Amino acid sequence: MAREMMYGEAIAAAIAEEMERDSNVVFYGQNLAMTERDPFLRRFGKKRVRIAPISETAEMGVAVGAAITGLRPIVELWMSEFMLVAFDELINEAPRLRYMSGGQVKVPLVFKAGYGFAAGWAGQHSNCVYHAMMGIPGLKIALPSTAADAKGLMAAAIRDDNPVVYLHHYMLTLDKGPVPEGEHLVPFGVADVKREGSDVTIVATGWMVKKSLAAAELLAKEGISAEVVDPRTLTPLDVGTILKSVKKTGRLVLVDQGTRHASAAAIIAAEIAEHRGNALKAPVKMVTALDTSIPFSEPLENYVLPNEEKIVAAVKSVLAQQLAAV
Amino acid sequence: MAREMMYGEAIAAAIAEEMERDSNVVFYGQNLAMTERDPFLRRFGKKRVRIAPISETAEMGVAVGAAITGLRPIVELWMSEFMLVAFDELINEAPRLRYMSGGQVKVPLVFKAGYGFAAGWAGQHSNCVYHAMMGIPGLKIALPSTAADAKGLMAAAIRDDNPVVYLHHYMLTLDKGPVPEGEHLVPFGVADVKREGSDVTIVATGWMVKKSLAAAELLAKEGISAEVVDPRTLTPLDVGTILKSVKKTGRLVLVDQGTRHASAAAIIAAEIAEHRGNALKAPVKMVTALDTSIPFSEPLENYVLPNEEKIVAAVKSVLAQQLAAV
Amino acid sequence: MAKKKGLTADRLIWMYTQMVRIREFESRVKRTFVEHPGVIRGHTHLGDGAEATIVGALATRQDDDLAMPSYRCHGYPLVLGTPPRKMMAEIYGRKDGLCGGFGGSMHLADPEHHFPGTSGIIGQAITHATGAALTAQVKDTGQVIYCFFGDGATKQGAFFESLNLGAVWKLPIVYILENNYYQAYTHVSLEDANYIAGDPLSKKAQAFSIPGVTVDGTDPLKVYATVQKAVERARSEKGPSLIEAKFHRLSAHGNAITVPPVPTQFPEHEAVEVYGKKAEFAAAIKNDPIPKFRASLLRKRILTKEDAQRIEEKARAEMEDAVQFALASPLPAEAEAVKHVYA
Amino acid sequence: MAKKKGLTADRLIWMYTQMVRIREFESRVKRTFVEHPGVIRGHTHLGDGAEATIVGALATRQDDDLAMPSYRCHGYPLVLGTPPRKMMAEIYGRKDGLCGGFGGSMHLADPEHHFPGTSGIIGQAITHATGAALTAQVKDTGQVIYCFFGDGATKQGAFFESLNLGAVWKLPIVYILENNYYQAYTHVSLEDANYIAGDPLSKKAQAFSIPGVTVDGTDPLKVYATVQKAVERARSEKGPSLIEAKFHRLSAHGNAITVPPVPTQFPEHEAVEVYGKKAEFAAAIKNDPIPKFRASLLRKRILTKEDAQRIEEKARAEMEDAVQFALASPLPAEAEAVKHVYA
Ligand SMILES: Cc1ncc(C[n+]2csc(CCOP(=O)(O)OP(=O)(O)O)c2C)c(N)n1
Ligand SMILES: Cc1ncc(C[n+]2csc(CCOP(=O)(O)OP(=O)(O)O)c2C)c(N)n1
Ligand SMILES: [Mg+2]
Ligand SMILES: [Mg+2]
Repeated sequence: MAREMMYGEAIAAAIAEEMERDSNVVFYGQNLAMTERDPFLRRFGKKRVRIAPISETAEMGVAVGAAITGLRPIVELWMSEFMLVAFDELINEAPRLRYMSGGQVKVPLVFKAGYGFAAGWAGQHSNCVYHAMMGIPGLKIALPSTAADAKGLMAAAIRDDNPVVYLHHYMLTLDKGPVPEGEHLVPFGVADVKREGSDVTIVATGWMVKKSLAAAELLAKEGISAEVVDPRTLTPLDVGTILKSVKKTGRLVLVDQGTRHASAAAIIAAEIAEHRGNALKAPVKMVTALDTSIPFSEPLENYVLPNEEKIVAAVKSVLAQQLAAV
Repeated sequence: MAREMMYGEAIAAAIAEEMERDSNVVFYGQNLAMTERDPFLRRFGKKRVRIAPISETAEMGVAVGAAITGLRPIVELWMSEFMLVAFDELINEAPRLRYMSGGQVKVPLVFKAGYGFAAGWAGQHSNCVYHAMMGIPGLKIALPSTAADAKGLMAAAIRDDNPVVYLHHYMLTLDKGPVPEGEHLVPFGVADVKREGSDVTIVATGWMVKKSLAAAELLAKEGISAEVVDPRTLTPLDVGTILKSVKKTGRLVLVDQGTRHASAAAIIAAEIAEHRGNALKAPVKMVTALDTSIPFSEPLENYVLPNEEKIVAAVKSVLAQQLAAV
Repeated sequence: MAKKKGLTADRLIWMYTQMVRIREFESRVKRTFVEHPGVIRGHTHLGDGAEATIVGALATRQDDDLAMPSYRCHGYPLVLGTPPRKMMAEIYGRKDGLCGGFGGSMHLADPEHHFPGTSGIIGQAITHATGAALTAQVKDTGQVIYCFFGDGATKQGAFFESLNLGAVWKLPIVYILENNYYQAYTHVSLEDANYIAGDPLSKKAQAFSIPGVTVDGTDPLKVYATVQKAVERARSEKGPSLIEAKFHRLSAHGNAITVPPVPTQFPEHEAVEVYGKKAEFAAAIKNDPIPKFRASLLRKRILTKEDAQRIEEKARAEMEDAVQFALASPLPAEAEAVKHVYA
Repeated sequence: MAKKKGLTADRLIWMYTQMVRIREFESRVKRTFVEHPGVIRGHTHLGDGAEATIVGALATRQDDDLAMPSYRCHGYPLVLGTPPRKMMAEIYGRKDGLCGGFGGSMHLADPEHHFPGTSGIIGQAITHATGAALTAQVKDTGQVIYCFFGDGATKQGAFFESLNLGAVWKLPIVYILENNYYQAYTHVSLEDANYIAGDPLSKKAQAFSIPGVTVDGTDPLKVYATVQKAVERARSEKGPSLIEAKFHRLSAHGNAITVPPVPTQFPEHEAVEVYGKKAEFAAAIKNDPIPKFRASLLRKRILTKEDAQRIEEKARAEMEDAVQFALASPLPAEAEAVKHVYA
């Protein structure tokens, strides 16, 4: 049974359901559960649902300490960039404690944050920082692009025995989609083909999936069949599904809201280069943000971010290329 | 005129020479200039050379504030991972303030830190974090691999009007090499071909350059001619020089002390994939650390890190491959 | 409210004028959300209610002293001499904006007018201000840095690290904690251990053995006198002080956070909107620093009613002009976006 | 030095025994650098000098209470019951080490013995301990967390953020600041604003309106009494306290940092090596907590000379066994390295 739900609602639903299921799950963060009217507070009580001071280092570190001693904390961090003031906890504590202890402890926690708020939030509130979390052994990263994935990845994140960074895209908050009721788990490390196609593979995450699907629509009108693959988790990364698609289409366009060198796109491009690089019909093409911080003013912001037109142009350019002469 | 110098000495020499040249350069950090006997303190006085409390957020943030108001701070941060507790300053302050001000301020500073100390420092002190700094518009990253580059890149970093992360490799500290006396600047964004060759291109930075050169020696004995390219700065990245080499050799092995998805190797692989992907004679090959934190015990540590043998094996594997059938 | 030493009638009138200008500017920013919906994007934070603290503090400035606040940054540059036209144009994202449309409301910067820039990440601007004080000390410029931040920011490690470093290095800086009782939607009683214990937030100064004083932030003369002492201390190389100025902001934290195309707008103040405490907010309105200061100046015959009216009208005209200028200014050309990345 | 309520003669002897065991363990670690050069890699930090603080504090523990210190972590698990064999094997990087050779000296972990693990990044372990206290509170276990950290760590934002959060949430934790006057090579007078002003570091507690007490960290009974009060407060849901225990460490910060193949070794204590203050270090040696406690127990006839000798010999034998065990333990098989990344 599925129900139409907003992406944002779907996340809350998953948290509520998991808190219902497992009393070890606690939920805290800044500016939440301020009053007794808060629905989470009413339902789960003030031990398990808490407002935290603006202290990301303590908030995230407390989660690590709580996790190794038996809780399963979810920390609401709001904007993913706020984690940078406490990045050590994300990169050098949560994912390493288990390994350094020789497997004696586990660190089940979720750092939840929004990202990519491309609506005039300017240079410090709308960049993408997930690239910096990739390749950190011990850490997992989820980036849902639909309401259903939002729910299923959050539930899976909470049940995971490892630290998970759960990054939801602000621009998708109000987007509706069918969401399975009750238990719905999206396994980590399983990419989803959001649209099938045969001429070119487009890989994208988060808001860029929406843009890529829109681009695929436009391309379809011109008779170009694009397959859109959403990895859904960046760690673990389902290279297999992408490879399978690329074997079929022979062409790959990677779309990423981050800048070129701070993108998941580049990491995925590298994987494909190593696994199949010289067997492609055309070199891969990355559609990323331009190499700037995010500017405040709307035309500037639009200019630097990837969009449907840029994706369409990239697809056409890889289709135009023949296998280059060696 | 060049003089034999240790890599570590060469860095100190550059700092001293630049402090002599420009009275706006200040130098501070933890555990330095503790007593009046400190040579920097004696030479430049206690206004310009300071000991700082263990407060990376303040240390790095103070540098940003000092830079926008007219100083050129060099902050000694010791181990690059210590910057993670203050990563916001590196990612979201120093490189963004100029852009957000519409070009009104500049942020000339150097965050100096060592990295990659593969000598039993275990899970939190020997990982590589430069990947997280790549693709941050406004920031520059230097990773010297020789004593001469160590001096020239530090001098260039201090003179640069932008924030620079200067990462020296701990394992190279005592390595000697000829270093030009007096003014010696290594321009940013200019890769250096450390060894010429024709069969395969190896790209590496820092300690991995040394390992790659050693591997190239071994390969030469077997009649394989490897070219070793050191980008020297990751931002700006000299894709041109790497491309030129790859056009010549047709094969690319990327060596990186970081893990696969947290490496400069992957970013460079992506660039090559986009610029020349399907024209290679074999897919690129990455030689990186295994996907673990750095373990303490010596055999474990050795096992996860790249070394000469792994590089040799990778080169042979790309040489063995023929152009894959499409 | 005695006339403070060193404050001439002219200076008091100047202070009143600045307070009125800030209020008028902020009210025009706020009205923009209604009068010109969609013109202001992102997140915008207003300084109404803070006027007495801003002006009382900055009235102690000497020529080259710098002001370095947080993202709630509109009030200060108005006092420092930044043209409101450029500020409004920046907040509207226009080409003629102070930062060419690159920064917006949270990131005003005007180094020419002693306003080097701001950060939107809580607490980090405190480190930057401390760094500016290092420059002043190293270059021996005699400057003092005025570092403003909120009650919420005192929960960030950056705050503590900065104050310790500032104290150890005896930097010429005054730390001004604007305790407006809220960090975004959270009342200070929910996150500050000092407050919960019934202690002033200025007690945090004890952690650094520096002076910590709490002052009524709705009274510009009390703020002036308190900051003055701290500035003297800073300028005479004795190091920083922490001043807690208490006041209510009079608008909500910022415009409501929404996803386009849902239009942004200003909700009611959190005291009412979140906590349902109408009486608290009514008391804050009653304690509005501007009518209070006006009444006192009138009472002391420093200001006549006509003067006051003229000042207010002038401010209205000035800010109307700023709005019109900003509306008329074109949006920046999109390809400009790749500029200013590197120096 | 009065006999404290609740401390039986047996318990006092137990305390002395633990202090001696720690000292003997650390001296064997240190001797390894000379006796078996190359066996210990990386950076190793010793707790000699801290014994009275460690044991005095942990003597107040109830069964399930946790100890969570920094990277200077050898002393605590010895008191909690961790076998020294496994600890030494870990420090030597062996297969039979406490963490299978994955962690080393800085990252001992023994959750089974109430020692959940440590962090080598200054200040972060304070946040982790605070999180463990959250677990205790949420699960209502009645546990108290003993959080140990250095004077240097109190300069990290993590320290301040944790204490505020701990105070606001009234967490069952005791923050024990080991002021050994040095952070690595830097004397506290060069980096701490309280110290420079002549104030105790426990004054930092004022920033959170929690009790802040300074105690002689070379006297286990004074430490015991002080920590006891704080533990009672924590256990009765009144929240955290900050206790500053003052003592000198008796070895250098850690082994000298060198690049292989240059062998690692222990330099002299910084007081001498860096600052040339021989008298300071001589005084520290004179104030060594172990002979002091021994003399007092002998004086009070709680301990006989023979008891004392037996305790010391037993500790020597125990740690000799640990060294031999560790030396005999094989290195881990290299391919093990890919284990334990994910649960
Ligand atoms: C590190 C970080 N965490 C969270 C936020 C989100 N945030 C923006 S403003 C704000 C409240 C700040 O309150 P306060 O310091 O009291 O200043 P005020 O807004 O009251 O002037 C918060 C939490 C942020 N910008 N940075
Ligand atoms: C964030 C961070 N900065 C710097 C270091 C390097 N470091 C390791 S130990 C140490 C000194 C700590 O001193 P203190 O807290 O007093 O503890 P003690 O060693 O005296 O027990 C420093 C600076 C680190 N590990 N982490
Ligand atoms: Mg506030
Ligand atoms: Mg210490």
